[in-house]
This record gives sequence, structure tokens and C-alpha cells, in this order.
Amino acid sequence: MGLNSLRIRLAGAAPAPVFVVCGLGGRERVVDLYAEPGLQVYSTPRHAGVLLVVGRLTRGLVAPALQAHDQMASPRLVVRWTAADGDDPGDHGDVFPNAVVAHGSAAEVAAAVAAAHRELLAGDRPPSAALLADIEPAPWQGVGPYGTGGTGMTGGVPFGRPMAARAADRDDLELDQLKLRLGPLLPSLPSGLVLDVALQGDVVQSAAVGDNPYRLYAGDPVPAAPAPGLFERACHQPVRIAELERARARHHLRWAAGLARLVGLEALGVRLTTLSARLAASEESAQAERLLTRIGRSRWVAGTFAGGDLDDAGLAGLGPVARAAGSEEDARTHDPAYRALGFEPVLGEGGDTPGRVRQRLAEAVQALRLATAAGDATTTVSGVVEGPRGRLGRGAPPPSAALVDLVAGVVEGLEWGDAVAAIASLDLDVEEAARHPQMAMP
Amino acid sequence: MITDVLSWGLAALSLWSAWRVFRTDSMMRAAYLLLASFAAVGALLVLLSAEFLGLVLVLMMAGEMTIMVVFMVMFMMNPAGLNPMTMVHQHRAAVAAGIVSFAGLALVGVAGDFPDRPAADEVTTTSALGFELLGDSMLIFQSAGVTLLATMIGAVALTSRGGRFGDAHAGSDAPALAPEATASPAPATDAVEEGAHAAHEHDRHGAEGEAG
Amino acid sequence: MTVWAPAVAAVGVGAALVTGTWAVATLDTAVAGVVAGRGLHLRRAALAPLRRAALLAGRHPVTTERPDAPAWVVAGPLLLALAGAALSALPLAEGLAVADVPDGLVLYGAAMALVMVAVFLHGWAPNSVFPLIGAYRFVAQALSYQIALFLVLLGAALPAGSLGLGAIVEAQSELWNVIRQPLGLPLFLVAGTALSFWGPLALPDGEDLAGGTAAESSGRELLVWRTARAAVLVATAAVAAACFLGGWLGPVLPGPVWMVAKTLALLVILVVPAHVVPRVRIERFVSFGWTILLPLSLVDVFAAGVVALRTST
Amino acid sequence: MNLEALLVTAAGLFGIGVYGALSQQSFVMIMMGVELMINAAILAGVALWAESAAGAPEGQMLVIVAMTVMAVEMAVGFALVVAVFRVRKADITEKLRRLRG
Repeated sequence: MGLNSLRIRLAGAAPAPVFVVCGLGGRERVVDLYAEPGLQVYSTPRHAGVLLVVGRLTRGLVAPALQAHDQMASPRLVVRWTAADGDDPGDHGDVFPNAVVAHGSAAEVAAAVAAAHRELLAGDRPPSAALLADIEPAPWQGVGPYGTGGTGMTGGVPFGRPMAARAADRDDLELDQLKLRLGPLLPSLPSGLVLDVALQGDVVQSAAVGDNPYRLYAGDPVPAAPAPGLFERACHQPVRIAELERARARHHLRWAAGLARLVGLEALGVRLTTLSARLAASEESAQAERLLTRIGRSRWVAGTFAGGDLDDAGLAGLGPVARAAGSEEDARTHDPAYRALGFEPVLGEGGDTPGRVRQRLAEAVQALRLATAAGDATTTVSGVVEGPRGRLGRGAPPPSAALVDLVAGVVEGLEWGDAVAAIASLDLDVEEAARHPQMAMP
Repeated sequence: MITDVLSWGLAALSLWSAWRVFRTDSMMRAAYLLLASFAAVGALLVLLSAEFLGLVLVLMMAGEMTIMVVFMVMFMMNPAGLNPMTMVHQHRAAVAAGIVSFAGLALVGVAGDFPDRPAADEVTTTSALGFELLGDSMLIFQSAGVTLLATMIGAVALTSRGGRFGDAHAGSDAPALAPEATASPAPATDAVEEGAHAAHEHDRHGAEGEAG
Repeated sequence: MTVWAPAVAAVGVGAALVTGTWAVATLDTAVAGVVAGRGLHLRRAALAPLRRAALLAGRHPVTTERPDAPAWVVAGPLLLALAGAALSALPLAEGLAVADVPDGLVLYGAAMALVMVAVFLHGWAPNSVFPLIGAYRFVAQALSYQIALFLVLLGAALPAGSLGLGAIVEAQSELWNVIRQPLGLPLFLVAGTALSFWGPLALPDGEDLAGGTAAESSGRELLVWRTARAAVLVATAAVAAACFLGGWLGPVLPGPVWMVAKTLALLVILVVPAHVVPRVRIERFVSFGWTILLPLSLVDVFAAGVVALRTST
Repeated sequence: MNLEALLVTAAGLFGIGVYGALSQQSFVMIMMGVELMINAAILAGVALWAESAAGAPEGQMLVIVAMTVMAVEMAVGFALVVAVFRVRKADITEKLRRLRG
């Protein structure tokens, strides 16, 4: 007994192991979670004990979330991080009947999660039971001489799934192809992205973006429009350049934090996220500038990333992605206030993954410098603003809608690690793509 | 005493796992059962005071069997053996041949009159082997090395695309995804690398993946 | 004494494994804290591995659809046992080893060759995509570092004229191998990082594969696997300390202290890159392994041979 | 364990190897049978070396040659499998009625 209670006390002091389900409106909050010292966010539910649902659990996310829940090792627990102001009728979070509901800042939620997790370990809170029936997902259907259900040894669908089929490959060997659906909860992809891939070994032979889990179905209540961000506001009212550019740098820093995690530098990701929250202070701003310059200049970018080429045709309005590929467009060049600051767009770091990574790092540094130089200058309103992902304007489709369309082309032929990095270098927001009325998704 | 029990156990293990190699549906298990058989024989060699040979046998076979698994997965339609299957021919003849060869060899082993000259305990086998390799048997050792080199070249020539003076020379262009899309044919790849980058079949896709 | 010898040996190796993996986890947490900008909290870092272990030990593992159950059971303990086998051949001080066999280096080699089997089993067993890709990656990775790893170790054995680790250490009483063979230690550390699939070379268990071969592991099974990975890293550092840094040799302090100190110093060198150097692409590592690592290790072993010949005649 | 028992074990391994090489359809499984036979040869060689040849180093030399044969067999075997597969898409012997390329 003494040993067991010691184990429980020790375990309770460990950071709570969390797997995050990023719901509608949860993207920015999820980024903050990674930097919370009381939490350890894992990239697979099997390592975790707490399923943390951030934002609205849409209809498209219910099935994957339930599956992730049942894949967590028991004792397990569900926490929902909802908006503070009461019920969201479109939230399907009630599929988790015993979920703990938390709201507030990331730190407050982290504290709530840690407390609930400690209670769970101490036995004061009942563990969450399996929610899906434990049945054979694809029962045996074999008949015939070999039990495979068809003619010969390769025919039929013995487990309710077709056997792997051969397809041409680059070694001219015609080996088997593996067709998979990945996402929407896979943390190495942007949250919500569903990717149907055909893999041969770990080379992506073809890919297609699947249904957007954030899209609303007929009858779903429309979520309260999120408070317009600084960039949206800048479309129709002047804002301070310093503030705008700091927001841009902040966005790129948080993107870089995700990328750092992807290449195994979790601690660096925490550092970048923490810095992003304190950019207003000049000391932190200078620190971030130094760090980004160092990362961008080092040989790591060239050694860690490869492939993912895009030519600059069809990239209109895609900001850093387009500028990396050599396009010169930047809405800021037309703004006299920026011209007065001597603004020139950063150009042509390269149309591939390392190029886009360097481009964003360089633009973040540039944004920090502009913010320092701008003083009290404000933007000139023209209806169009250069957002961190690309051009924003009233009525124009958000850049993510076009970025999502680029995914399938950019990953084709890449090894899986490169494919993941290539998608990350596009910096797309699946939720933003779903908000687009025409729903540019297939 | 302990050594005796251990050797009998190892001999039994090597025979049992060798038998299971041809009785399992899973290719991965087949290859690693073979490795178990080799490891048991390797341990027997160590007990027979041929430490170096025993350990090198294990060292070699670990890599070899893993490559074998990769090849199995590459080329077999049902590598995990989740579908029952029988892939044998001339079964009875094979069993008969196996029994006959066992009986013949065992007879030689039991009835043969081998001189009883056990190795002295203090023989330092490894350094003796070293002096042998680079002394009297230098020629054999060198021939083995040359044979291995020739094998490497031959294997690369065989596995590279095209061959017979065509195609495989095409340099080191990155291969295109689809073979027909290549303007110039893909470069030669040797057997080892092909195994490593092998596409795999896995007849039951990992629906359990965290992909959700 | 003879009856108890195996038990004593097992306890010794077990203690080395436990303290070694704990040291690795502590170092790792401490370095992560510094890089994350949270500062150095040694006490917290030393407790963190115990806390995480307690957490994992209390979880009931979940299984996958039709896994290869025996392989899954075997993989983690096998990797741990291999690290233990490697450590058992290491002398802590003169004559103080669990099994300072005359072929200690070959024993280490055989154990480390079987690492490939353990990792492949671990990736194959869950019947899931990402673990399997991780397993394949490790095969590619292992084939690229393995020859170089063994060649470099052979180079270290040449001055001693013996494959025994004790003899290799003794042969360094005048000059450590790290100076005699300047290429040896760096090459061994690179190959050793790849062997322990740690840090920038943790490709089979990489983040892009959601944990790779460990993506489907949970609870105690995951605990064993993580411990085993750290144990392999410890074995790598300890062998490097014995083969290149003169093992127990050193002034004033007793031998075992030197051996442990050198191992710890090498562990720091192995652990820090995990938080500073990003993941290397598998393709890049494979071409690096065959075109740079292997030729350099050949140069190393030839140079060591020439030096050994000159000093012996 | 005496010499006879070791030789019988080796004979058993060889017999299983013969059975496997003759009965299996898949190329790679056939290679496994051949490997087993070489395994038996190695065991018999070392047994005779240790018990009957007074540890003469030539005996070990013979085993090294057997290991070389094994490595060569593997490499050539896999190369042939790849070459045949590339041309004929065949992975079992039954699909190869002709031997001409």
C-alpha cells in the first residue's frame, strides 16, 4: 500500500499527459498549451491520459475524437476547454458525458487539467470508460480454397478490406501500395487536415485532401463570429504599424514553434511560444530577432528540409509562399506609411520547403524591425491588408482556402517526413478554409 | 553440468525454431525464427569455445534476417500471415528428402568413427584464428574477400534497372514517381538500399493508427 | 562464490541500467528546461523521470487490432537485455567487469546488431502504419551506420592487439585512443547516436510519425521501451568511454569514479544535440552514412593499423 | 553434449533445411531452407573442430568459408529475386516456367 501511494504521489506530480483535439476556434489556444509546464502534449493518444477538447467539437470531429479517446490507456479523462460565455449549441462535446469543463486562459485550463488528473490518479474521480463498442472493425469474410474470399490467394476481401494492390513505383518494381486516410487529429499535420494518401514505403505517391471536419452541416448553428483580428480590422480602419507588425511576427513565431516541434525540438518550440507572448517588451523582441536570425542563417534549414517545390504561377495573394517562390507582390508596398519606413518585401528565398521556411523567418525578423522603427505611424486604409498568410480583403477568399488546394501537389513524391514539413511550411489553417463560403475544399 | 543442460536446451531450441520457420504463416516470424535457430547455434559455438565464430554468426545473421524480413514484406502478398495460406509444392517428396538426408547424416554422425581429440581448454581460439587467417590461410581469406566483392558488384548489376549495357548507366537523377514519366531511367540501386526503401504490403491497413 | 556469481552479475548490470537510464532522463529534462528558457532546475529534473515512470507504470496498456502479440512482448525487454549484455562486458575498473570476455568487443557488436531486430519487432508488432514506417526507417538507418560503427571499434582494438575491453583500456595507459585516433571518437558518437536512435537521429521514433515505432505503445510497455532506448544510449557512452577515453585510467581518483565520470561526460555530449539540432532527413542520413561515415571510418581503421604496426616493430 | 549429439542436431537442421528448400514456393523461403543447411554445416564443422580436431585453427577457417558462402548466397539470391520480379512480377517458383530472360 505504501509503495502504491508513493507511486500515485509521484505520478500526480508529473505533467499531465495530454492529447489535444483541436475543435472549431481552438487553433490559437492549442498553440499556447504546448508551452504550459504543467502539461505534456503528446502526438499520439496512446501516450496520453487526458483528452483535451479545445473549442467546439464539430460533427466531423466526433468520430475521430471518440476513437482517440478509446485509444488512450486507462485511467483516462476528458477535459473540454470551452468558451467562457456558456453553451454553444453546435458543440457535440456532450458525447463525452463525464468530461470536465474548463475555461479561461491556457494557464487556468492547464491547472484545471492537472488537478483533475491528480484526482483521477488518486481514485477520487471515476476513469472514463470506453465509449465505442469493442467489436472487430472488419470481421473475417474469407471463403474459398484459401480462405481469402475470392479466386486465387490474392482475391477477395478477407477482412472486409481489400488486400493491398500493386502499383507502379519509381524503382519499376510494382510493389504494393498502401492507401490511408490520415488526420484530422494527427498532430504532425495542421489541425483538422484530412489527407488521403497512397504510400509506397514512406514515399507519398499521391495525396488528396479529404472532407473538412470544421465545415458546418445544414442545421448546424453558425458559431458566433470570432472577434475580428487585428489584420481584419486593418482592412477598414487604420491601425498602428508597430502593433500590426508585432502581430505578424507573433504569428510567424508561433508557426516556427510548431515547426520546431515537428523536427524534434520541443524545447525550442516552448521557447518560441513563450517569446511570442511577450513581443511588446523590447528586450524579448530583440531576443526573438536574434533567435530567428540565427535559425534562418544556420545550415539546419537546408539540412532539415527538402523538396516541396512550387512555381510561382497560381500563388497570387499567398503572401510568404508566393514571395518565397519569387513573386514580388506585397500589399504593404502600396501603403505610403510603409514606404515612408523604407519597406521593401523580402524576396525569393526559394520556392521549396527550405525556401519557405527561410522566407517566413526573414519576414518575422523584418516585421520585428519594422515594429521597432514604426513609432506611432499608422496604416493607410485601402481595403486590402497583407496578412501573415497572404492578402486579406473584404469579400476575398481567405488565403488558407487556396493553400489547402496546394497540399496535394506539394507532397507528391516526397518521403513522409519531408511531406509533413512541406505541409507545415505552407502554414495553412483548415478552419479558415472552412469559413470560406464557397468551401474551396473538394 | 550447467553447460550440458544449456547445450541440450540450445540444440533443442535450434531444431524447434528451424522447424517452425516452415510452419508459420507470418513471414516476419519465419525470418526471425530462423534467426533464433542461428542464435542458438551461435550460442552452441560459444559453448564449444569458438566464441568469435559464434558471436560473428549472430552479428551477421541479425542484419541478414532483418533484410530478409524486408524482402518478404516487399514481395509477398500476405506477409503478416493474417490470411491462412499454404505455399508448398511437392510436399511429400520434400518431407521424404528431408527425412532421408537427416537419417543419412545422422547415421554418419553416430556410426562414424571420429578421433576423440577435444580442444585443450587454454587454447586462445580467437588469436589462433587471427594468425591462421593472416598466415597459412591467407590465400583462402583473400579469395573469400574477392568473392564477396564480386558478389557485391554482381548483385548491384543484377538489381539495377535495365542492364545488359542499357539503361542502368543513367547517372544519379532523382527517379520520377511513375516509371513512364522518367525521361532518363533511374539510377542503379543496390539490393540493400532497395530493401531499406522497400514499399510494403500490409494487407490490413492500420485502422488503429492515431490518425483517427 | 561461483554459485552466486551470476546473481551478483545480474544485480550489477541491473543497477548500471537503472542508474544510467535515470541519469540520461535527468540530463535530458535539464537540457530541455534550459533550451526552453525555463532555467536549470536540477532537483526537478532529477525527479521528473521518476514521476513520468510512476505515471506510465500505473496505466493499463491498450492494444491494437490484431497485433503480433509475441513480438510486441519481446521487443522492449529484448532491447533492454541487449543494452545489458553490452554493459556486462564493460570493465568498471581493472578486472572489475561482469564478464570481461576476451571477445568483449564482438559481444558488444553482436548485441548492437540485434538492436535492429528489436526495433523492427517493435515497429512491426502493432499492425499499424506509422510504427511500420518507423521500423523500415531504422533498417535503412542501421545498414548505414553499422559497418562504420564496427570499423571504428576495430580501430580502437588495434593498439591493444585484443578484442577484450579490459585489454583495450589497458593499452591506453600511455595515450588515450581519442588522441591516437582523432577520427575515432567523433565517428563513434555519430554512429552511436544513430544506433540509439536518439535526438536528431531519432528517425524511427520521430515526431513526424507521431512517435514512430512507439506510436501505438502505452503504459508499462512504453515505459520499458523508453527505458531500453536510454539504456542503449548509456551503453554507447560507456563503450566510447572505455574504447576512446581510457576507461578507468586517471590520476588520484579511483578507477570506477573515472569510468562513471567519463561516461557521464559523453552522455552530456550525446544528449545536448537532441534539443539543439533538428531531426535529420532519413535520406540525408543514409547518403551521409555511405558516402562520408563509412569512408572516414575506413581511413580511421587504416591509420590505426599503420600506427599500430609502426609502434609494434 | 558429446560429438554424436551435436552431429545429430546438425543433421536435423540439415534435414529441415532440405525439406524447406524443396517444399517452399516462395523464393525467399527457399533461401531460408538453404541457409538452414549452411547453418547445419557450420554447427557440424565447429563440433568436429572442437571435439575431434583438437582445436586446429584450420577448422575455424572452414567455418569462415561457410559463412562467406552464406553471405554470397543471400546477396545473389536477393539480387536474383529483384531481377526476376522486375521482369516477370513473379515471387514464387510456379510463376517461372521458362528460365530464359
